[in-house]
Amino acid sequence: MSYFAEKQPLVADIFSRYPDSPQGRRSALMPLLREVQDAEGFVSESRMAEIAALCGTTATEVRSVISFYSTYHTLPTGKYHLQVCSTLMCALAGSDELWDHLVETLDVQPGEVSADGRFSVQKVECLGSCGTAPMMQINDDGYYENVGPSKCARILQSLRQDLQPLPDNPVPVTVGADGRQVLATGQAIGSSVTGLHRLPEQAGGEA
Amino acid sequence: MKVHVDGIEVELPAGTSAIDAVFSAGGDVPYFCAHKYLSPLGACRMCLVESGSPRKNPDGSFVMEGEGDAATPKIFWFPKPMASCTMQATEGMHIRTAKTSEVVAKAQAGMMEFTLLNHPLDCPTCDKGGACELQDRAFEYGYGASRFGFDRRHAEKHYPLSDFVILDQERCIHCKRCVRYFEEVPGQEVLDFIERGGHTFIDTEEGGLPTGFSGNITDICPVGALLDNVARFRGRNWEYDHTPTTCTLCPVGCSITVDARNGRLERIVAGENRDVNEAWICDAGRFGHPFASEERLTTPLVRNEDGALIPATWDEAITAINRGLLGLPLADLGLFVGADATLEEGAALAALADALNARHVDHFPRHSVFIAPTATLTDVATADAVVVLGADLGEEAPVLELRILEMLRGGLLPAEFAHGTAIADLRLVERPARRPERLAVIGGESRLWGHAGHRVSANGENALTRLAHPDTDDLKAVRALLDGAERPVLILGADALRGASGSAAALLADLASRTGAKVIAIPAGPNSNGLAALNLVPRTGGLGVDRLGEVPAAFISRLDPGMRAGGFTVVHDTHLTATAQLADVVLPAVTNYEKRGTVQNLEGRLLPLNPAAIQSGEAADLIRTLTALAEALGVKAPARGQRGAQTLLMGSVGVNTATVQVGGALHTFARTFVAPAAPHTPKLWTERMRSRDRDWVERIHDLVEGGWTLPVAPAAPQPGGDD
Amino acid sequence: MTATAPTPPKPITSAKDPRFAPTLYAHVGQAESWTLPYYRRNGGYEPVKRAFAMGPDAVIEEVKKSGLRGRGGAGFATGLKWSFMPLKDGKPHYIICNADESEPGSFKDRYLLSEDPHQLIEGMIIAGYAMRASVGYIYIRGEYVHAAERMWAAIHEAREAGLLGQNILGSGFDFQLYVHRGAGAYICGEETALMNSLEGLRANPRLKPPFPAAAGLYGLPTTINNVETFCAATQILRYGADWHAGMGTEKSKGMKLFQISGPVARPGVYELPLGTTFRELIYDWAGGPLEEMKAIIPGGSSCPMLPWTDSILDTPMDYESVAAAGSMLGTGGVTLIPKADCIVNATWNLVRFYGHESCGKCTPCREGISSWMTRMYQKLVTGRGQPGDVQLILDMSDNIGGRSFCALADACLGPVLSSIKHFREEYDALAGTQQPLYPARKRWKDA
Amino acid sequence: MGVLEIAKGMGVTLGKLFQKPVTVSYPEQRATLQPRFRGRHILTRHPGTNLEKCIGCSLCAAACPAYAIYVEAAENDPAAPVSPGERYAKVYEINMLRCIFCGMCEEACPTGAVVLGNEFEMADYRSRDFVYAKEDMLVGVTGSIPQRREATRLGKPVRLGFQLDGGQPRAELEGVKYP
Repeated sequence: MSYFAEKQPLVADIFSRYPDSPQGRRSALMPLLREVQDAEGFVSESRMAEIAALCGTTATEVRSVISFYSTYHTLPTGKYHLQVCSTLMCALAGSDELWDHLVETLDVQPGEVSADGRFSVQKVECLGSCGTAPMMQINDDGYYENVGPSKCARILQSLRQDLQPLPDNPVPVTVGADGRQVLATGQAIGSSVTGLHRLPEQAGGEA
Repeated sequence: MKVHVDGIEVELPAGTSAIDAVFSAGGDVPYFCAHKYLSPLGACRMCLVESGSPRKNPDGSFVMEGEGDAATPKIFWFPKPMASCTMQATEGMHIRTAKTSEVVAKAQAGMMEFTLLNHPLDCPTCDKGGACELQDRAFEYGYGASRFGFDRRHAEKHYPLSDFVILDQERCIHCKRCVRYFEEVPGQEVLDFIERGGHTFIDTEEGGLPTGFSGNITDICPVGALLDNVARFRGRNWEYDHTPTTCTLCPVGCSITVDARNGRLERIVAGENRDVNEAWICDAGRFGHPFASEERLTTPLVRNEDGALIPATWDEAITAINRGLLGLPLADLGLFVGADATLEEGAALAALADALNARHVDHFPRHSVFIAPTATLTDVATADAVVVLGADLGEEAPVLELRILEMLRGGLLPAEFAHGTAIADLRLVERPARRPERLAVIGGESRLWGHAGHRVSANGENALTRLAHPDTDDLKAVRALLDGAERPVLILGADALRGASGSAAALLADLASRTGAKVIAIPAGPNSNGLAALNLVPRTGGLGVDRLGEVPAAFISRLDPGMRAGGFTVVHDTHLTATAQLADVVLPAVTNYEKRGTVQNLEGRLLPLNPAAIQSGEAADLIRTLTALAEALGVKAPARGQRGAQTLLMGSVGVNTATVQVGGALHTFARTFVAPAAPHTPKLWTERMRSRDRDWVERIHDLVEGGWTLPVAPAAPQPGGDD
Repeated sequence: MTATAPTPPKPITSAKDPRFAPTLYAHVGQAESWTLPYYRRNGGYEPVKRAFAMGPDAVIEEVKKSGLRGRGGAGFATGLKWSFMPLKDGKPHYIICNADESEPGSFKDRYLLSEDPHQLIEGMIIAGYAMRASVGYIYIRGEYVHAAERMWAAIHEAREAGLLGQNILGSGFDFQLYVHRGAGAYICGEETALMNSLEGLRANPRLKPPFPAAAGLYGLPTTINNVETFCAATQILRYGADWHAGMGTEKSKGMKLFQISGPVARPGVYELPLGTTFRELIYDWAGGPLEEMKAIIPGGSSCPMLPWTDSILDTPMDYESVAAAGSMLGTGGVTLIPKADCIVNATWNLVRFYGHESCGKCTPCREGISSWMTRMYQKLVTGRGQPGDVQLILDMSDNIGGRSFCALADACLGPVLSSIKHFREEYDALAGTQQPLYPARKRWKDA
Repeated sequence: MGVLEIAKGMGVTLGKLFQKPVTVSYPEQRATLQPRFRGRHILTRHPGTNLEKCIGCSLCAAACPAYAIYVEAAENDPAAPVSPGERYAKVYEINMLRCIFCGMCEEACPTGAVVLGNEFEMADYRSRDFVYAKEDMLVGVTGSIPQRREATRLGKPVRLGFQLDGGQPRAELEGVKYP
């Protein structure tokens, strides 16, 4: 069964982003893989062959690319694929303990899917959320940050009831509504964007 | 361009890589990932050298060092060692190798330590042992000991990539030569790295490597990761007798080295010949040799009163022939020879035919008309348009296909230096841009079909006529390609030449002169080009091989038409073929691996054959067999051996084959012929070429699939091991 | 001699300077900041009009004059890089935004992408216009799903509004922009690896030369810049090169997004002029450390760590001063390592990261880091160290450093060599007594 | 020379007359060999698995200065392996006429498979009988080809004409027991 047969507009859209040449066709490889993985959770061998044909290459090349990148899966994952960042900033905030906690309470090892088919876990490298560590990503849906023990318990409880909490992307707001950056004391300091266009003249005036 | 290597000044052409500069200066650096005919990569980091160049002031003068007349341009050294295979040498550059630089010596030793970290110490069981680049370089440049106190990486140790190639993933040092080879040379993306970092290994998802040119990766693998499965464990490298010779399975005439041990042909590896096969040979040429050591005829056989063929001596065979041909007019004896016979053998046969006044003379396979080649293989590789007419190159001349593919990626022939072909030609790049629009294939589907920008389905026999007078848009486009090109080459295959007559030759000559195209008409047999120069076609009133049954009696050498002559039949062959089983007397022959002689390839290059040490009992080549035949017939043999045959050849066609060197030399014979030929379909692989029992691969596969693991010796406890 | 030359204004080197205002980050965190109407309300797409009015060559000159240096880590002069493009060769050119923010300790681009996507789009239109590129790609790391979605939405908005596509704003300039999502490979931050990835290949770095400006994506001239660099270009076109050059130090001009992570009161992203001291960032903006510190990583994990001393804290954060202190400014991702944590363990974490992210192309990185260095650290931190191990790591580093194909191996050596240099006693303890000076402790707690 | 000296000399002679003789009446009696004696080769096996140590690498043949050794390797049948790993010696022959018992093969062997043992009685009639194959040298085989031929003919166990000083073969001769 072909995945892309009925998705010609999507395929055409993806190809339209790249030059109309053999090299350009090859560029569609990663977006197509992403489509399959988003839909099916992993990329099976038959999908590899299908994508290879679309991109004008071979299944060997597709597998080579899949295996190079760490977010593609060739094995089915659980309904909720929990990815815990384990790099230094998260580790300093206790991500190892978070990981151990997950593996223990969910009773699942990396590469496995829990008995109820709901959970799989993966240790991943820095996800760029160092200011809000520790964190984890659930599927490709979004980041769950500052995951302390109680937040972790809340998330797991919701997931067990198949109610996925909304991902939180808390922006560490350091700029006030007036466009001024705020000191730790809460004091807004410096100029504001609104007054900025006068800056060069001001500077000249002071001289 | 002047470059200084360890204080030695060498003059080099611009664009030379630093590694070639070092070798030109007689120096040495170790390297694994670089390969003469592949793009430089810079991955193994073994070829590190220190380098520095003079710099210019803004006014264009050099920044100088020293005072007055003693001043020399100041050399600005790179702060770190550079990989010489990916660095271009520049005017005035100074290079220091391990010979003069401590830094480089340490860098190379350290890199060798890294390379060996996960390389298993199974040299004693490794077929590459003794001819292994890693072994040699580790000995020359390594520390001699490893400080790596952990277990090595464990991976699949005998993973068949195909029937012919077996992979040991533990031994792989990730030089990427094999991956680049497939991508760059035959243009197949069938092998690639899987995973990344320390887990990287090579594998294919195509259900095995395609047969065609896969065996070359066993030659270029610098370690024992990719090995020839046909030669698996047949001998160690120092035990083989190496014989450089020429492959005569097809008319390309690739350089090969035949490795024999204890009288058996165990392995064939590619030889380098820049003009013919560069460094590549086809799988048939490499793996299709088991027949040479299996089920050979070692004595003559004579049919007894009971109708059975029984072993006999040569004297008994001569007697039997003499008795069998008693009363036959000598001119009625048919003399037929396979088209892989050498020029010397052909000359001896032609001379005997002359002496007997024989009419029924022929060689097989051949085309009806002989068209002399005007293009060389280098012309093909450097052409700007190639049109292939009615050829299935995979069966007719596989390496010609590689040279056409070389044309498609720009026809960049690596430069040649005193130390040989450039080790790293910086013009070669990974994933080169290909120019499929320069290739037209007219005929049926073949492997080359997929690479061609112009494809025209055409029935071979009238393809040439249709190309000369294009009747469709497709053909007109091909014709336009041919007309517009500066260096076009036209290649004709068996399908286009089948039944071709003199008028076809004239048409071709006309087309070639109009378009300025050079021509290669692929000969039907490996030495058809050479034998065509000799008078080995049916003479007045004579019959060809196809009418063998009507010939009163015949001597048939290394041909298997599957029938006997009308009367007494003598067969001279290496194996008890279907024809031999019908014969009255069978004489044992040697294979071309055991011959000394000369053949001429499809571009007209004379190439030497050298005899490998293969046991074949009392088998004899055609020249010596013909002396026996002459004795049986009561005539004087025209040549009694190689030297005599060379003299005959000198007399008949004026070429001295005694002086032909390993690389070969182009030669054009004046003579040509038009004579109806027996039908022939080119087929490279024959059944007996694969005759070796191949069950083992399947068996291993089943066992591995079944979760079986090799029993291993208990490992000695290692201090400091962590896993 | 009577007329005195006007004293040039003192450059801004602290965000506390009343003349300084955040611009790159001024809208991050505001409601609906990622929408086109919001962006337009706040002066959006005015700079691009100014650029069109100036002409492409003048844009490059303006960027050159501003003194902007690449914000991706290397700090190469942006205007100079743009002028490397063969501007009049008539071939298609590409510009690529490197949004593969994977360096541990950096997290500025994620917010720029998701909260202020139009600022980046505008910067790329300006850059594309200056470099005669007709297509731009934003290579966003695969994990930034949210950011990629916002980015796509913004691109569609811009297309609808005629800000992308044919004849943008009547200038005659055609430009298309696409998002290309990565899939989890740190090495894609290396520009040639990124181009391979964009071409659907394994992200192995390519041989240089040829450099991307000569033969980059699909073999055509290409320029790759960081998200922040493009955004800064927008601001330069808005406020002028002089404004930008008036901030920072003599050689490091302009503002920069600094990120701070680790146990501080307010970790996050702060936009500060280059030349601001570590002390100001850590104490005045981030609220100071929550516990005693021992090391500071000044610019993302590959930058050598520095000891927590007064002189380091008073070092201005600009490319030259940090280099003089023995490290690199990198992406400005400042990470603090507490005194109570084992530095060897922390370094092991980073070494493991680099080992995991090694592409496997060249020997020193694949074998030296992925295989050997990682296991040496594992051996040390699991209490199986032996005397001589530290010396071995140093010698191994010597054989790796400067020998690898790309900079990833050297990046790994940053934390390794600096931690050994500054905290040798912790290594010696593990190698000698096999006991860490600072044992593991419980760190996971509610915020 | 006085009588005393003659008497002294005769005393020694007489004294020896009543001592145990030094001469060993070999072959009726067994000769005692020193531990460092090097005689016929033994092909040892791994204790436990009983797999042959020889992996057919031919390094002994390469090292042999007398060109006495011939090895032909083959792939192990994985289901019934002869040696650990992939490769074993299908043919392993030593020409004892050429062998100079220098022990280079033993030094070259990476697995300790070929070890020089203590047997030295190999005198025979036909030169082809001096080519010892695997079945003549594998550990457990006692005696030389003529000795075993003789023993078979007589229906008696092989009799070796030597014994070891200390009784035990060297440690490298894993599993070798001399009667």
